[in-house]
Amino acid sequence: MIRARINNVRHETPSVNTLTFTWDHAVQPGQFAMLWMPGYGEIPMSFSSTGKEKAFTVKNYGLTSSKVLELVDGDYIYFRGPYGRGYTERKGRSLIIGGGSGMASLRPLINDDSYGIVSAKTRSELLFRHMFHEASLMVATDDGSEGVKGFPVDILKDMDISPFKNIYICGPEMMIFSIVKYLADKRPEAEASLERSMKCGIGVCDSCSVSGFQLCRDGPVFSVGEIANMKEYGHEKLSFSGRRVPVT
Amino acid sequence: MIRARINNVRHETPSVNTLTFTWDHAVQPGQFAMLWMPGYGEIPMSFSSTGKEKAFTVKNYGLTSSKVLELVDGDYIYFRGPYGRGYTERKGRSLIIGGGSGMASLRPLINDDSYGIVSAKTRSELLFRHMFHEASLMVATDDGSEGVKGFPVDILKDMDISPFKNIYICGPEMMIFSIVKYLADKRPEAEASLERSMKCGIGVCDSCSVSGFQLCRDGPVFSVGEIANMKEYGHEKLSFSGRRVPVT
Amino acid sequence: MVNIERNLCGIRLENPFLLASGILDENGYTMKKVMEDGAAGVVTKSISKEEKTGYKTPVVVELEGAMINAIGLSNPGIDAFGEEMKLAIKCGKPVIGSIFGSLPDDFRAVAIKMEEFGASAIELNLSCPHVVGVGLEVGSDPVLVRAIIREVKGSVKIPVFAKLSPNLSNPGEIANAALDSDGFTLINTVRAMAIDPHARRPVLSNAYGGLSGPAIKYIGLRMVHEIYRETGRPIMGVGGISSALDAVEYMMAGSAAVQVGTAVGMHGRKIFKELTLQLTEFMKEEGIASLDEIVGIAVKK
Amino acid sequence: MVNIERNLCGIRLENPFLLASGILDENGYTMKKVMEDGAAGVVTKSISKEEKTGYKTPVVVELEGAMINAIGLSNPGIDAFGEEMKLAIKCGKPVIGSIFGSLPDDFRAVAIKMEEFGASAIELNLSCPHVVGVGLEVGSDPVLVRAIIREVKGSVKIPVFAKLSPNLSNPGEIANAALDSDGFTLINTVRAMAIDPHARRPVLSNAYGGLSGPAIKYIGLRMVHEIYRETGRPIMGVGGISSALDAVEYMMAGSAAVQVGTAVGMHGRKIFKELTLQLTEFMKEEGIASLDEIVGIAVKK
Ligand SMILES: Cc1cc2nc3c(=O)[nH]c(=O)nc-3n(C[C@H](O)[C@H](O)[C@H](O)COP(=O)(O)OP(=O)(O)OC[C@H]3O[C@@H](n4cnc5c(N)ncnc54)[C@H](O)[C@@H]3O)c2cc1C
Ligand SMILES: Cc1cc2nc3c(=O)[nH]c(=O)nc-3n(C[C@H](O)[C@H](O)[C@H](O)COP(=O)(O)OP(=O)(O)OC[C@H]3O[C@@H](n4cnc5c(N)ncnc54)[C@H](O)[C@@H]3O)c2cc1C
Ligand SMILES: Cc1cc2nc3c(=O)[nH]c(=O)nc-3n(C[C@H](O)[C@H](O)[C@H](O)COP(=O)(O)O)c2cc1C
Ligand SMILES: Cc1cc2nc3c(=O)[nH]c(=O)nc-3n(C[C@H](O)[C@H](O)[C@H](O)COP(=O)(O)O)c2cc1C
Ligand code: FES
Ligand code: FES
Repeated sequence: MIRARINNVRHETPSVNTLTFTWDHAVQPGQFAMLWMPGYGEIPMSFSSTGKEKAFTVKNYGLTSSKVLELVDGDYIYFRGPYGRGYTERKGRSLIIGGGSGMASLRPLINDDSYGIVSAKTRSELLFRHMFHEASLMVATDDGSEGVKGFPVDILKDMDISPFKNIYICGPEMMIFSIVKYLADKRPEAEASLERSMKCGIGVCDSCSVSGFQLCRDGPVFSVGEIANMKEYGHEKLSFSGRRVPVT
Repeated sequence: MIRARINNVRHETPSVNTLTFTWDHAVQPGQFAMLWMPGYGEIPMSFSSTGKEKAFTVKNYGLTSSKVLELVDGDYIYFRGPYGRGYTERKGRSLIIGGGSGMASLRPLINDDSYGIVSAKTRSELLFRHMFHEASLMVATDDGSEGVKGFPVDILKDMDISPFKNIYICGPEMMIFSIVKYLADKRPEAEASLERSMKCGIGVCDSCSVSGFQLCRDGPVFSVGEIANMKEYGHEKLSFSGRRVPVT
Repeated sequence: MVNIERNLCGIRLENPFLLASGILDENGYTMKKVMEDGAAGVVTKSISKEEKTGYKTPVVVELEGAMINAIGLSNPGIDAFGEEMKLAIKCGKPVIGSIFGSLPDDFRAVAIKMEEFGASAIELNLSCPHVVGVGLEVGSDPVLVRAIIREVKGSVKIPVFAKLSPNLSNPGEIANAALDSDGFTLINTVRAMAIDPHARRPVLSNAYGGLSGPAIKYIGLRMVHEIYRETGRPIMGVGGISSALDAVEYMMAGSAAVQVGTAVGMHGRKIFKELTLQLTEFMKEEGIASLDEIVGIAVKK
Repeated sequence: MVNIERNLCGIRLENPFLLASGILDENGYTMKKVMEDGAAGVVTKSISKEEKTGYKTPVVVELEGAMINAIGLSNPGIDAFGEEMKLAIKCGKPVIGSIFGSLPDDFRAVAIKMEEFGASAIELNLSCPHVVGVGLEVGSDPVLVRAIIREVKGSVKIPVFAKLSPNLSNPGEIANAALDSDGFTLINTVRAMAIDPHARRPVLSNAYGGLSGPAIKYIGLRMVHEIYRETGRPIMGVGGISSALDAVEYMMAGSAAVQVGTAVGMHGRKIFKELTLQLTEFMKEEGIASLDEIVGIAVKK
């Protein structure tokens, strides 16, 4: 288990903090760690910064993540990793499509030539919007409190995507699924980072598998073309005990 | 366990064979291996050649070594190693003093500028004598069948050892012991390779220890100065079961 | 040409490498994929009568050349597992159903369903080292072991393998109690734990778990050798296999076939193809035409 | 300043690191040297009433991060061992006498002599995994374990430690049978074997031996944790310790002191000085003043 001391805790939104720490290890954008809160649990967490100073950007979902949100400067964090296959980084203009905490894994990809479609339930939860030039940012919210009321795919459908050399996507399953369906024949090389419940992170427990692929090892980043061929994605997944349930 | 195929078996004396084999691994003169004869036993064996083609030179002492003597070209040998600390190689004229199969470990040190005192029970058992220029060779035999009737130390006592930059010694305990006593205050940096029964070869079983030093790890090569301080050497050793017995 | 096929109590295996229970075998799609990627067959995750949630995370500790897991036998229960079996069996290769429980009745009920679902054999998990009331606690009691095997053998036609633990004072006694089975799977994980010296506490939420991977290979070899010598029965060897040489050693100790678990995590699903290639290479070099020539050879000597 | 001294049932240790039984402790000169080189004390090779030859070579298999040994409990018998004890004790640090046998009477006779020779404590080897009729065969029988410990405790005044095996179905039961002892040593080696795939046979002349070194660390930690939780008694932890962090983990699991075996072979006698330095460093960084603060801390949590 790696231990690191938190340099800084930054409140990004009412429910999201970024913890920065120094860890001298190569990490690709899109890779993740298993973050351990001793006495609570261990959860997968993308690196939201991959320079010499690393970061996790954590949303308060439940049991373990709520404990992470209680950490302050100088506290220790425990994790193992980095795991998985990250995004393919290519030169050129990029379109970054993120929903909710999904923006965390996309953050290391944002640069001066990036356009963003950032979405969330409501305007206060829009993450990392200020990292884009104002003119390069489009926003969608579920409640319409800012930008388009609706989903990123609605914005995408109205856009000319031909200027973008790269398209990177991360967010809730149904958000990604709708975008994959739309892009499958147009931009099969676009990439999305998928999320499923993860117990081991190292390709043995099968809890993160989609159509035979282990997200923790083969992914979490896949091309849109690959995802379009995964029969289970967007339809079914296994519960914590392994029961097949529909994805909603 | 390393396995190698024997390139060539050479009969050196009526009781000694040299087995050559190709093994691409760095070995220092004086280091040894544990040679395994499946179904029989495992015995320590010096490398008698340390180039790309390696060799063991084996004397028929008993159970295991007699089986080694039955091996022919193309057979396999099994060993682990290299183990131990070898001789310090320094430029300049060297005096090489070997008794019986002790010549095996000294062989890689022999070069054009080497003088030898080679000893054995009888003339037919003199090992590697032909590797020295005739004028650089002195011989001692127990039975006087060639050279001086007596021990290497007798020859040494009559010699001017000042021209020798290096003195290397290997042979039976009492032979080395007598030389160590003679050289202790004259040439404490001279080196001898010691022999004791070895079970593990890796510094755990204590069967090869002399005055607290493990021959298999700290040795088998020690300086004469070091050996002169080993109270046990030349006096006492432990039997296979660990019983303290006198050295004869 | 060398022949790497195996016949395991009538089950044809195209190579000796099966996926071990508990690794990538909860989801039917995954099992199918592992077989497509080269495994001769799979053993399912251990399934019980009722759904079981398992332990909270952390459920694994990743170590140098080993891992410790305490998944806690989470499974959806035998009825829900039928769907996964259907998906897996589509591949056409043998799927062995691993099952667990506390009493002979539980085992029987689950075994019957597994056979209905199309399992080629049953593997009785008598050896999980870290869940109370099942696994090793069952598998170290010779009377219970005998009763479970009688009950299951009396209810299904497919072969039944008893998977035993290395955490036994007297493995021979348990093996003898299990002689009504068709063969053995050896070994399950070794009871172990990891402590984080900085956090000053056990890492696994359950504290104790099972050690697997290369660190346990020599324990598994010993147990296969011991039980093969004692019983002569067909054995699926498992524990720390990550190369064809490891598998060869397991076969020489008496394994008719082998299973691979942790190494699939360490090297990915592609390990099955690599193992098959390495094994073919080894047999050519050593002049071995069929694996029957080497199974148990280190026991006779 | 940090305090790394230990008090083990009244025996003062200048640091927590002892030499484990069977490693560099057959010859009195060697034991003395190991203590001069930094060990807080040594446990002798296991000694019996009569001389014992042990097994033919090969008696060890060297592995990646582990070894297997089957020395076969060779020893000169207790009477001849007096000379070695005399040499070792000159160092002034504690020498713990390890003894073995088949019956309570054997153990008593050897323990009395060990005390006469000046041993600071007795360690009962109830756990060697590869010699018939002694070791594990004795140490897995709770009735015999109880009788041996009663007999020895009734005959010597120095503390008595029971060294148990990890190869037990139910370690708790044996630990409870051993409660008349002053404490435990955990763990002995794990029964294992190696096969050479080219020679097609077991490597050790005895086929089976005991696995030691880093590969068994997590098995040892688990057993220390289990038995400390069950009994609260002083424990000497041993098994795969090769760094101060390993030792810290063992102490957090409940070890009052630790022993180092295989790592002395892997790193040389100098490891004792290194361990002491590393430990002092760790304690400074973590703000630990005395080791009492951490012994058993991972059990309470
Ligand atoms: C590869 C990967 C990378 C990730 N990176 C990040 C990251 O950078 N930042 C981040 O905040 N999260 C990230 N996540 C998600 C994160 O792991 C989960 O939020 C976390 O596991 C929740 O654990 P918990 O114990 O706090 O919640 P739990 O108590 O386990 O869950 C509470 C409730 O929230 C629901 N829930 C849990 N996770 C999610 C989710 N991801 N989306 C929607 N509902 C959910 C549960 O179903 C449950 O109903 C990542 C996940 C994966 C697989
Ligand atoms: C570091 C080291 C390097 C060695 N290098 C070589 C080498 O290069 N070539 C070589 O031939 N030998 C070498 N030896 C010696 C060799 O290991 C022994 O000859 C061998 O162990 C004998 O085993 P065995 O089973 O054949 O004889 P055993 O059956 O064990 O012994 C038969 C009889 O011979 C006696 N005996 C055994 N070894 C010796 C010995 N060395 N000297 C005198 N009497 C002995 C025994 O006491 C016994 O009475 C080396 C030994 C050491 C420690
Ligand atoms: C994550 C994980 C889960 C496991 N689950 C089960 C299980 O459900 N049933 C079972 O019989 N064995 C289970 N095992 C044990 C393996 O089947 C196998 O016996 C053991 O891991 C040794 O093999 P390996 O070293 O190749 O992994 C599990 C092992 C691991 C690593
Ligand atoms: C070569 C060797 C010989 C051993 N002999 C004994 C012995 O005589 N008595 C005993 O109680 N334990 C013996 N052991 C076991 C060790 O004392 C120790 O319990 C075990 O090796 C685990 O510790 P380690 O991993 O630090 O080596 C021996 C171990 C080795 C490697
Ligand atoms: S999280 Fe276990 S296989 Fe991916
Ligand atoms: S041969 Fe075992 S310590 Fe040297």
